[in-house]
Amino acid sequence: METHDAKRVEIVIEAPLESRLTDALTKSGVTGFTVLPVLGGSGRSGQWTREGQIGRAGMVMVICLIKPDRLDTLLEAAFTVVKKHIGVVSITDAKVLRAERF
Amino acid sequence: METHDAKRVEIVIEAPLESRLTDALTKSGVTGFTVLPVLGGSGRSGQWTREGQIGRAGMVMVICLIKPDRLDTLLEAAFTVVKKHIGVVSITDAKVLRAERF
Amino acid sequence: METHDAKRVEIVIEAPLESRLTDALTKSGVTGFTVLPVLGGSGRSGQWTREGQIGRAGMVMVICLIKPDRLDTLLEAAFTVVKKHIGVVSITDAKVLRAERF
Amino acid sequence: MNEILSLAGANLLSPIILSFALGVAAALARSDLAVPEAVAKGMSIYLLFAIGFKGGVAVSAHGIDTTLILSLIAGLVLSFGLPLIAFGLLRLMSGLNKTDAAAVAAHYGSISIVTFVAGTSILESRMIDSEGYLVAVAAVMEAPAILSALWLIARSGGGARMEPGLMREILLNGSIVLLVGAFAIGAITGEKGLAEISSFIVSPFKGVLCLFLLDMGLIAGRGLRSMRGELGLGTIAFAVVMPLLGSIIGMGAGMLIGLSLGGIVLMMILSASASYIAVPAAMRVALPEANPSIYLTLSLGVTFPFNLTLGIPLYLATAQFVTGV
Amino acid sequence: MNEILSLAGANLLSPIILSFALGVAAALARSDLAVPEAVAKGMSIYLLFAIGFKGGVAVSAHGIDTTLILSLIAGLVLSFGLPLIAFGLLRLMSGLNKTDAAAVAAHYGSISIVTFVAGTSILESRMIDSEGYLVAVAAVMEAPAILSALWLIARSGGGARMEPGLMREILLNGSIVLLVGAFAIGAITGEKGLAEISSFIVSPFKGVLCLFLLDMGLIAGRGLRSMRGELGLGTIAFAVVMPLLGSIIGMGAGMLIGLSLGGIVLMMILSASASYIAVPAAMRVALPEANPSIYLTLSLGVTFPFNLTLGIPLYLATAQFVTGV
Amino acid sequence: MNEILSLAGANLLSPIILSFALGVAAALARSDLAVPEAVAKGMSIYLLFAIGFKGGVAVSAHGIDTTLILSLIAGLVLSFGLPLIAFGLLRLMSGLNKTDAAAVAAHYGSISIVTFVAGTSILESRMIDSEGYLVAVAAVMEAPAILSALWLIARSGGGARMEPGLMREILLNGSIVLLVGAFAIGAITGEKGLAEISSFIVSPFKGVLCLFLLDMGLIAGRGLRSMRGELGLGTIAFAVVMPLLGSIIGMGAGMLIGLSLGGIVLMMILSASASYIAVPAAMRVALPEANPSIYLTLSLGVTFPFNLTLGIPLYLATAQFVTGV
Ligand SMILES: Nc1ncnc2c1ncn2[C@@H]1O[C@H](COP(=O)(O)O)[C@@H](O)[C@H]1O
Ligand SMILES: Nc1ncnc2c1ncn2[C@@H]1O[C@H](COP(=O)(O)O)[C@@H](O)[C@H]1O
Ligand SMILES: Nc1ncnc2c1ncn2[C@@H]1O[C@H](COP(=O)(O)O)[C@@H](O)[C@H]1O
Ligand code: NA
Ligand code: NA
Ligand code: NA
Repeated sequence: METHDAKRVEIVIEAPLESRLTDALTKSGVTGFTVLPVLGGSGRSGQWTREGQIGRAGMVMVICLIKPDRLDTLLEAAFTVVKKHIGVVSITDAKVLRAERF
Repeated sequence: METHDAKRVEIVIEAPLESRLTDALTKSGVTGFTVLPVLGGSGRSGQWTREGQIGRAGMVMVICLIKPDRLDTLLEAAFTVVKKHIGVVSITDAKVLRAERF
Repeated sequence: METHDAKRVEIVIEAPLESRLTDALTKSGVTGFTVLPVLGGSGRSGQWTREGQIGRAGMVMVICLIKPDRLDTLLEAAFTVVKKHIGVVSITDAKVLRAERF
Repeated sequence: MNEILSLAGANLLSPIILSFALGVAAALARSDLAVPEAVAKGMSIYLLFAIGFKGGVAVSAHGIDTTLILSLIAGLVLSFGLPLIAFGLLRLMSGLNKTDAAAVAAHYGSISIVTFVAGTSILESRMIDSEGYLVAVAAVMEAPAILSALWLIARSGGGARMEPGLMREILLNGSIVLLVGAFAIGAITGEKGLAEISSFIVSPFKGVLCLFLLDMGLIAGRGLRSMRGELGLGTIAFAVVMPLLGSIIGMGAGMLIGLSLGGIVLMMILSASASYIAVPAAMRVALPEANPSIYLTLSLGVTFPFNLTLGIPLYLATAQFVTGV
Repeated sequence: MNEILSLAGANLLSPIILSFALGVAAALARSDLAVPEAVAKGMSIYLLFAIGFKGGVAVSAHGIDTTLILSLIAGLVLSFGLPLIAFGLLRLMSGLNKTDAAAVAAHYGSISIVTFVAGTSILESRMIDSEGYLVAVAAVMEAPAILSALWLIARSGGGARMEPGLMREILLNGSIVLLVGAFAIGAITGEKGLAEISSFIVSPFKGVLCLFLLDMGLIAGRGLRSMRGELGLGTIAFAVVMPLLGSIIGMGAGMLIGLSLGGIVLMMILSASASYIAVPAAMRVALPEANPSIYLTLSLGVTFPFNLTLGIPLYLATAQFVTGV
Repeated sequence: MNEILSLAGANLLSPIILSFALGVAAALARSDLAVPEAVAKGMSIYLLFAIGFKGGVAVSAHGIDTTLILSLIAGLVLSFGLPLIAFGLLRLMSGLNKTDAAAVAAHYGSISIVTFVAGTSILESRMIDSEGYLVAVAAVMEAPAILSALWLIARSGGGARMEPGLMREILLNGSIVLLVGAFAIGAITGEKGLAEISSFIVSPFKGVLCLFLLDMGLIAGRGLRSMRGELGLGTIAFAVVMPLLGSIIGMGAGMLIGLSLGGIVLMMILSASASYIAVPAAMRVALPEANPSIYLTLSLGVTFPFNLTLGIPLYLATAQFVTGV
């Protein structure tokens, strides 16, 4: 089947920041994203697990498929939110079906 | 360690379609897949979150690692299910350990 | 924005093994990882879903971003844990922001 | 008239309705108040089990008679028939295309078990008895409407897909199985079984219903917020007119069969209410071209709150007036 | 004999067993009925807390005596010893290899707390008293069987791994800690503590047990469906013979110690029941080569339903017959 | 003095506190005992709904008076003011930088509703009445402390970000909305509403609180384990000194307003307790540079257990001594 080049951006970020990140992504022209729950993790700020949380805390993973030429705008938008916060950003090359969607 | 070429196919699809998709994948010769829960997302059909759902609604992410030469059969099988529905499909190049499994 | 080469290692493993895997990863010099819940899946050992589980069973997905030169150490560490167990390991090329973190 | 108003007033100021209103208000104000999905599902399992069980116990006490059989048949006929009426009404009142109209119609032939439960608890607080087996009628009415809608589409040359397995999925969906299963358990174990578990399924029932309706309010409110202004006035009006029409047809059926006052009111509520669980899931499989936000907004955002607040007291008052009880 | 049948009949028609049956039926019919994992875990926390607490209160009322100490020791011996018997029986009856046989054996030395709870509630409904501290015996019996199984493997040159940390994990697994902890809280706060929270842990208990068993039925049914025909007849027969054998050994132990009729029956149930939470998790770590679907199917799909429906009434009848009470 | 000790002793040996202790012990021993997040959130929704509702019913029974208004104002003043005192104290006692100190200070101006609930249930078990509207005061005290902390940072040239939307998020956070909403529902439906749902929100309340505190203990214990030795002694001492200081200020406020003995104690508890839900979430948005493990450890790992075990009985004894009741 015909596939098209795309970038897959994966952002792990604190849950209280989620809507700020997705708002920034949407403003930067992203046409869609998917949010996955995160059970736990470890990083410079220590280890944590979902079960040790109360309230709104914890982290989520936001995945965003975009046309390659939009990558820089997206990263800049994401970075303004992620910068001061706990979290990581990674980018992989991907292919997508139905390019008109992205 | 020795690694082998593979394709990683990631499909976001509505939960009521999950078993239809995995049945189609299995029929197309896929040897395994992993299903992740999805918290929310946004796309052409609007934004949604898990918490705003009742019943069986919502989406899931199906991840499938396969030998590169099987990609086309898989995509065709997946596409017949995904075609008319809400959802996205992406493919990345990957390496796997223990090639005999895929 | 400036991005840096990295490897994204994704390991699907049985939940009772999770802490053994992350301990092994940490010992092998990994600076961070993220754990995602898994709803279900299928493989050589059959199909299963989260809802059919009681107790601590089920699987999780551990994602690890690392500098490319650390890949082999990580895979060896992971493999000693995964070897005898149900589960899969895949590796993709990725880019990350803020290389100093990995 | 005065009595209707005081009835509606008393209903509007009950903890159940106020909890729903709190949910709607919180969602509209964009509070992050949320009931975890697993907890909401747990509460719905509890409610279905309790209402089914109690219905079964009632039947075990009063026995089976022809009215029971007639009620089940009436339920089937209503669930098959109401979508046809809804479809016609939609084509008249709204600008929806055939696919969307058929999908919406399916929801109005099916039922909302929470509306039914709310109705039961309002009847109870007014000490109006009703036939226990109407729970079984509710179960029977869940699915047939889906078939009617698919037939409507097929007839007009549309591409509804009656896929293999879909029929089984619809008939064996979790809420039908739980409702019917709990009904059977109640019928088998009777009063003795009820005594064993009544401090679980009877005493806390209304309180759980409050929290469940809080969540329903949150969901309905979120739906309304995201749909603001996207639906035409005619379409929204349908979501109020159709329950009124449905309730009258339901009343006719209930009187024909010879149900008690409470039974007639519950039959009206079943006919007037619209599905938001079983039918939407089936539509995503069978009619994916239909826009889910249309039918969810109408069923959950308009008809459900309407029935809960004004509809039920109105149906009760109408039934009291017509039957003269 | 007649009495056994009527006892079994009454048991089979209780809401608890029927809820389990409903779950099995729904799963076999491939309904999508499902209890969210979090809710199931929440209910199991509730049940463990309640049963532990009530056991502790009973001990605080009756005091500690030598029988308590003897019961704990008996529990240890049974949990260590039963796997050896189970292993021998499996090698005789089934074609399982040593690894799988040892893994299965571990499950039958350990216990199923839900079977124990169901037994307690059947005793209660027949007004048969039992020693409260048997809850502590249940806790004591959870883990030792795992060590026996690992020893069996090690002896036969197999590669069981007694990994660092595993011992701590087994002994401090959540259900043991909660059961023992709640037992201690109950023993400390006594009747006064119970009075404070009895409308939470006593009144709704049986109802929660119904919903929990509904979920257990769903899980057992799904397991059975996916395993259809994969296990040999001898292996399946083991899952019925072993509980019978275990119950007789448990009865001997109970009589030797001098337990009451109720206590003897609970000791039989503990010996007859098989683990499906603590042991499977430990086996995945220590004996990953063993096939999990074998031990889960036997323990959850065969032995658990057998004990729940026929086993418990049979054990009670046997104990009544033998002790002549 | 003797009485304080016996009071503290009775408190320490209640099921509620022992459940908390069990959680802490299990976490410190690294047991895998865990309450699913969804269940914990479900319980917190239940507790907030119940406590709010009961407060509202109390107000509907006793009517609104000036003391109510004064109490709300006092709550506002305390929530705005306490962070300033906490900040000063921290700069004196601990080596924390300004950002961390301000973040911690915000937590101590805000409140812990679970501590409040535990206080209420201790008062109840001693049959000491209190003003129902103090629930509303609790709600009012949740947010202002955040603003004070941000002002402290802004004044010292720090980079706190009063982002668009943050204010709305803070004021409409789920627990405030649920508490105030349930309070309103209780006030509207009054004793009649309470009667309808009291077997849900009154009878099982204490039992649910036990399980909730078990989970809080697990969380606090896990936090303590991972923080071992990372905080200075001065910082830890602050987490005990500040509640004592806060309670005295709260006592002054309560006496000034003319609250009853129970009311004064609850005012002390509100002032002495520290937030661990609303404020941490707000801090992650507004003050991401502050280290979350510092404020969570202090609030949840030190102050919360201190108040729960020793604080509340001490505040009660002090209030009884000072007011001479
Ligand atoms: N190298 C990594 N690979 C995958 N996830 C990571 C990595 N480093 C950090 N994370 C995730 O990002 C969260 C915050 O990381 P940090 O900001 O380093 O504390 C962690 O809890 C992990 O979930
Ligand atoms: N560009 C994208 N990147 C990641 N996920 C997407 C993207 N577009 C859509 N999705 C996911 O697919 C779902 C349905 O998309 P759509 O069919 O465009 O409404 C969304 O709710 C997202 O979860
Ligand atoms: N080809 C695959 N692609 C994605 N996930 C897989 C694949 N094979 C196995 N898995 C995952 O790994 C788990 C165990 O696989 P296995 O060891 O083959 O039974 C499955 O339940 C899936 O979640
Ligand atoms: Na209807
Ligand atoms: Na056993
Ligand atoms: Na405070």
